[in-house]
Amino acid sequence: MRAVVVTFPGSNCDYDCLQVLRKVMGVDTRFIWHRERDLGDPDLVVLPGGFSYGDYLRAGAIARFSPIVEAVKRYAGRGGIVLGICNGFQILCEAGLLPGALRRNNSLKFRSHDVHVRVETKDTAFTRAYRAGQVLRIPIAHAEGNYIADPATLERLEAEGRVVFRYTTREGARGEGGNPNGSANDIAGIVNAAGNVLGLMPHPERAAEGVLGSTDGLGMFESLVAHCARARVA
Amino acid sequence: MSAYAIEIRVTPRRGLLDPQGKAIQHALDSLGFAGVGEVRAGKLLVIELDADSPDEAAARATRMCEKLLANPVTEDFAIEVGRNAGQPEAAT
Amino acid sequence: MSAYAIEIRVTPRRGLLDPQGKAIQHALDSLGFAGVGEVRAGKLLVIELDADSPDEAAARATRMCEKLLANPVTEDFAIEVGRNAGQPEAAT
Amino acid sequence: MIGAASGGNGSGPAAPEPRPGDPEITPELVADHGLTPEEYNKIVGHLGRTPTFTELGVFSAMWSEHCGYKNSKRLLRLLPTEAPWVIQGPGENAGVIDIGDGYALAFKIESHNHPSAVEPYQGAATGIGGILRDVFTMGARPVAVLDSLHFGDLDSSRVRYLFDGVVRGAGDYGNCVGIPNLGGEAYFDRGYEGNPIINVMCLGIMKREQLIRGEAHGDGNTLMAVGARTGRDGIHGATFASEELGEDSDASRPQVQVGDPFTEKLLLEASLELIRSGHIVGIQDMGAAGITSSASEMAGRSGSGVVIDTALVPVREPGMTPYEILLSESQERMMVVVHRGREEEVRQILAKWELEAAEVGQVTSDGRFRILEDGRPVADIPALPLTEGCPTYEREGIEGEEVRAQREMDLTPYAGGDGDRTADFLRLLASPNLASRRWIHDQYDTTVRTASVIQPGGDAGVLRVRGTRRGIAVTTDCSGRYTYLEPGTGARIAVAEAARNLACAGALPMAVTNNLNFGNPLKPHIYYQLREAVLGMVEACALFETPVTGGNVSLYNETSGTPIYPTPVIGMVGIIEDLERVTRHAFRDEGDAIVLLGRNTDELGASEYLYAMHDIVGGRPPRVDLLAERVLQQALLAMIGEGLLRSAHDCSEGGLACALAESALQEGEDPVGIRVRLADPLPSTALFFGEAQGRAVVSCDPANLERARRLADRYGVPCTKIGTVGAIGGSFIVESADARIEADIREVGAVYFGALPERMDAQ
Ligand SMILES: Nc1ncnc2c1ncn2[C@@H]1O[C@H](COP(=O)(O)OP(=O)(O)O)[C@@H](O)[C@H]1O
Ligand SMILES: [Mg+2]
Repeated sequence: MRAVVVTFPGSNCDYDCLQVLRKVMGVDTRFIWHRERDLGDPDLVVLPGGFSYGDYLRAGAIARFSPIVEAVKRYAGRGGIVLGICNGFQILCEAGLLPGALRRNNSLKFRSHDVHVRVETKDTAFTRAYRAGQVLRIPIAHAEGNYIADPATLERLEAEGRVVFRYTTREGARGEGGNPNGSANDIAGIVNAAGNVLGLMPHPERAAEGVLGSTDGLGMFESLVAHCARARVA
Repeated sequence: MSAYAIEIRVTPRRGLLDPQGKAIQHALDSLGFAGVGEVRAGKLLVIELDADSPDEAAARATRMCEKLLANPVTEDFAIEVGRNAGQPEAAT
Repeated sequence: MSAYAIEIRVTPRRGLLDPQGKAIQHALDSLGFAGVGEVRAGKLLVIELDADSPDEAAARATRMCEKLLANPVTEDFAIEVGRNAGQPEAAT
Repeated sequence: MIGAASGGNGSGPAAPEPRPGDPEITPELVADHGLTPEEYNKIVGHLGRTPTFTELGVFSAMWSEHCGYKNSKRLLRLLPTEAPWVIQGPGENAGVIDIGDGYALAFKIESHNHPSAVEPYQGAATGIGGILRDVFTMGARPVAVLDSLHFGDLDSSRVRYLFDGVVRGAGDYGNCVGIPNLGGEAYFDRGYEGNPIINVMCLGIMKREQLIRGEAHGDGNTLMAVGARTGRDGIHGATFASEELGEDSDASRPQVQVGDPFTEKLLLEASLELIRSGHIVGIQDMGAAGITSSASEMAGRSGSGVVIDTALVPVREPGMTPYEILLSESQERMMVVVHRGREEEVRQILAKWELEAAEVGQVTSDGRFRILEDGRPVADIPALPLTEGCPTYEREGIEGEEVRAQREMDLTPYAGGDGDRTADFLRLLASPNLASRRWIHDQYDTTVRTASVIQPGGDAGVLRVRGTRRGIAVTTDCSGRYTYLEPGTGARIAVAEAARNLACAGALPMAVTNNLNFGNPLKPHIYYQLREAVLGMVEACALFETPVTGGNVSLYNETSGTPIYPTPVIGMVGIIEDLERVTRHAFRDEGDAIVLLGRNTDELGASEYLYAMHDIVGGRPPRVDLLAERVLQQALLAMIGEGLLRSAHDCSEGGLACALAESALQEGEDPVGIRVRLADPLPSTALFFGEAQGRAVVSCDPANLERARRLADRYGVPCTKIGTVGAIGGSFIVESADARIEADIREVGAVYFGALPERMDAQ
């Protein structure tokens, strides 16, 4: 399996993603600079977190015009697996690869702490290693994670089972106390209609080693590795 | 060719929650300012632009908004050409 | 007593670095928009305010800016009373 | 006109002539530049003629307190600075120690007090920016920041505004660059009204061989200005006020520096790439006094000279004079010394990161700091006197009368009382000085870089060192109330507490960086504070074998003549040999034994109890026995090393009751009840809330209690089982012979975690 992690000017979780893929998962992983036009032929493309272009104007607004994003669009169009974490999620929305947008947290503050998210859809390339309904404990660290989309889009996301992660309490309940940023329908992560592009605000790469306190994010990388192995054989 | 000062106002879509506007309204209230109704908080961009005519300047600014400056999912925009908006005089 | 729509434009002080404006200018450049000069990024606040006269509304808005809405050290502000600025029509 | 003695022909090329438009050098102008007549005469002596306006500005910046350490240097020389593990001591952008396995740790603390008082958001933001640059210009990748904050009383809306702005500014900047916050401190006391203390510390890790110093050697090598353009920001940051500068309006000479963390991130990556590339000789941040200090210090350190043409420096605004360009404190800029002939390679690396680089001058062998404006000389100064020749002073130091009275006040009226202390306890825990700091660090990214083993909220922050079993522990400490009432004791406590914090996490304390925040040293009672604090630090750092590898001095912290509490902030780093053994402050399992290491004493002086309950800053700060502290820490490390402890927590402000609460609260999730009984025959106020030093609250499996006790005995450390960990959600009970605290632990948690948000968010 081969993975690439895209580095935009201002990305700051690129190294973290690379480390987890390489060191924890043993995946052949390299960085790709945003000015490149060719992704090569990876099994997985990660758009990492950070502050591409300082998040000036809007998070992800400027980065989506980077040359590499055109290549990511083509790759996704062919069914390639794309994972956008935090700023990566914001870029995917701005680039139109995922619907909706991420606005400022309703607290108007940067929020950095562990949250609980429930796995809503087990049946994706990103989540098969989890149990349906499993509650994960994963850190967030963002100022603009308040997911919003028009009612029709939200309805479609729900109907099609494309809300993959939802903020909940530790017990897995919705409502008071779970949602850290005001996201519509407590949405923490969504997938595109074809099921190959996923964006989420929490950072699974920060919860993939015991020494850091939680390994709940590991399942996502395990799911991806298993998926890519199957895809290679097929 | 002349230089125009383009003022672009980007505001949260009507009907969308505006937490920042709400927070400001609340803060004004608690500072004792009476009679404050709704507050909306948006962005103001002031762009110097060389163009052949005000119309051309406006057309280009519109394209900028559509492409980059406003997010169609969450924001509306309005463009004004030519006011010397670059130097708002500080009220004193 | 009538309701006024107050528009407040808050912009970074001249001479101060405006990283956001700079980044936007850079982005517009690299998107191929020609003739773009300086870009300044500020805030736009639209406030509904009950007051007895436009002058009173402006005076109160000025105090709001001084107290809360603008940072006296880094920002300038300008106030406009009464334009129906609350509903910028989206250009299409 | 003064100093007309010589029309000037210094050594070397044509002496600089005054520029058209330069003000005349008058005694007033000299005074405005913060220089005394004697200092001015020294300058004339070094030059052999009257300085030009530009030269006066350059000297004034380099001979300011900030760069020249006029009033502190003689004291700072007393600090222990050496140990086998110290690779770089004071004198560079940051100190560096060896942390094993071929790695080195760079770290440094810096103040941004004044800028933050004027504009809290930008002040704190640019403070973070500056300290990051100090660390990455050593070749190290920044891996953590900490922030030590001291504000006035939180009841003031101005203070809340400052606090909120500082936290947002520090957060936004560090978050954007992607450096986790690992800790700090936040105090609120009227002693800082109007003059907040904002100190920020940064740590960076590198391979030993990647160390690079801020040196400019190699005759003919090229000086390049890299990063942001130079604007008129903070030009008088070093010395004097804007009004004296001339007609220009306020707006054209902004004092506020605006941070651009995005550019900083690019600069960080580009600098590390440059350093690894081998194309450069030296690199330094253009921090305080901008081009002047970076270029002259680099020349000074390597005994070379530099020549710079200001017309080549990329500027943000037209019409800037050499004076302005040399003294601008615009952020996110670097001075880089490039091997001659490699300029293009350097430019390419910078272009990749979308940064500008301009050749602005050269290294010379003439030992002079020479400035041209479009080829015309405007300054020509011998470099060594400029960087090293600043006169230093020893001042008179006498303790203030008022402080002595406060220290010696009779505390008996406040010490008495028995019975139900629950209300006192809950009120104390809601004090902004004791309540959870989560409101702060929830605004800081604490997990980026995936190395944070212990995040803020415990005793020390802990980071893993990738590729090794080791961890780095780090903390900042200083209780200004102690240092106010007795500066020497306060400084010793600050060092001891820092070391204790590290030991609780299982780390061996290694080295110190410090920030001396004081009032005006020309006042005898302030110089007394400065001297006593430094002497206390000298003693404690020597005893703990934690040499001082650098720091910063911030004097004149006063508003309308009222000085801040003397605040010598200690930043300390330690090493955890094996992260398997890292220890946290939270109790773990029901039935575990709660054990006190150290001894309870009858001391209530200088306590938060007196401040929060009686609005009193008074009494003697707790006694500190440095030797006892040292053995306590050794005992802790031995117990942790043998795997005997489930938790360890330093006992400090708020006393034993608050330390127990923090351990029981478990960072909020699943708080546990406890039952503790204290046998000491002491007044319950001192017993519960007194701040006796040399104590730690630990817990262990009852099966290990005997071994722990024997170990403590071997070190001669008092070790007492005082209670038992209860069930999740149980009762928090602490009792003595005649008094008792009893509360539902969830209620305790609501108070502890709710206090700051209630004060900050409910406006
Ligand atoms: N309180 C202190 N104790 C020891 N060394 C200090 C102290 N303050 C400053 N130094 C050292 O003096 C040197 C010069 O400091 P400074 O001019 O503040 O550097 P910078 O340019 O980073 O501000 C630095 O190496 C610093 O570590
Ligand atoms: Mg300094």
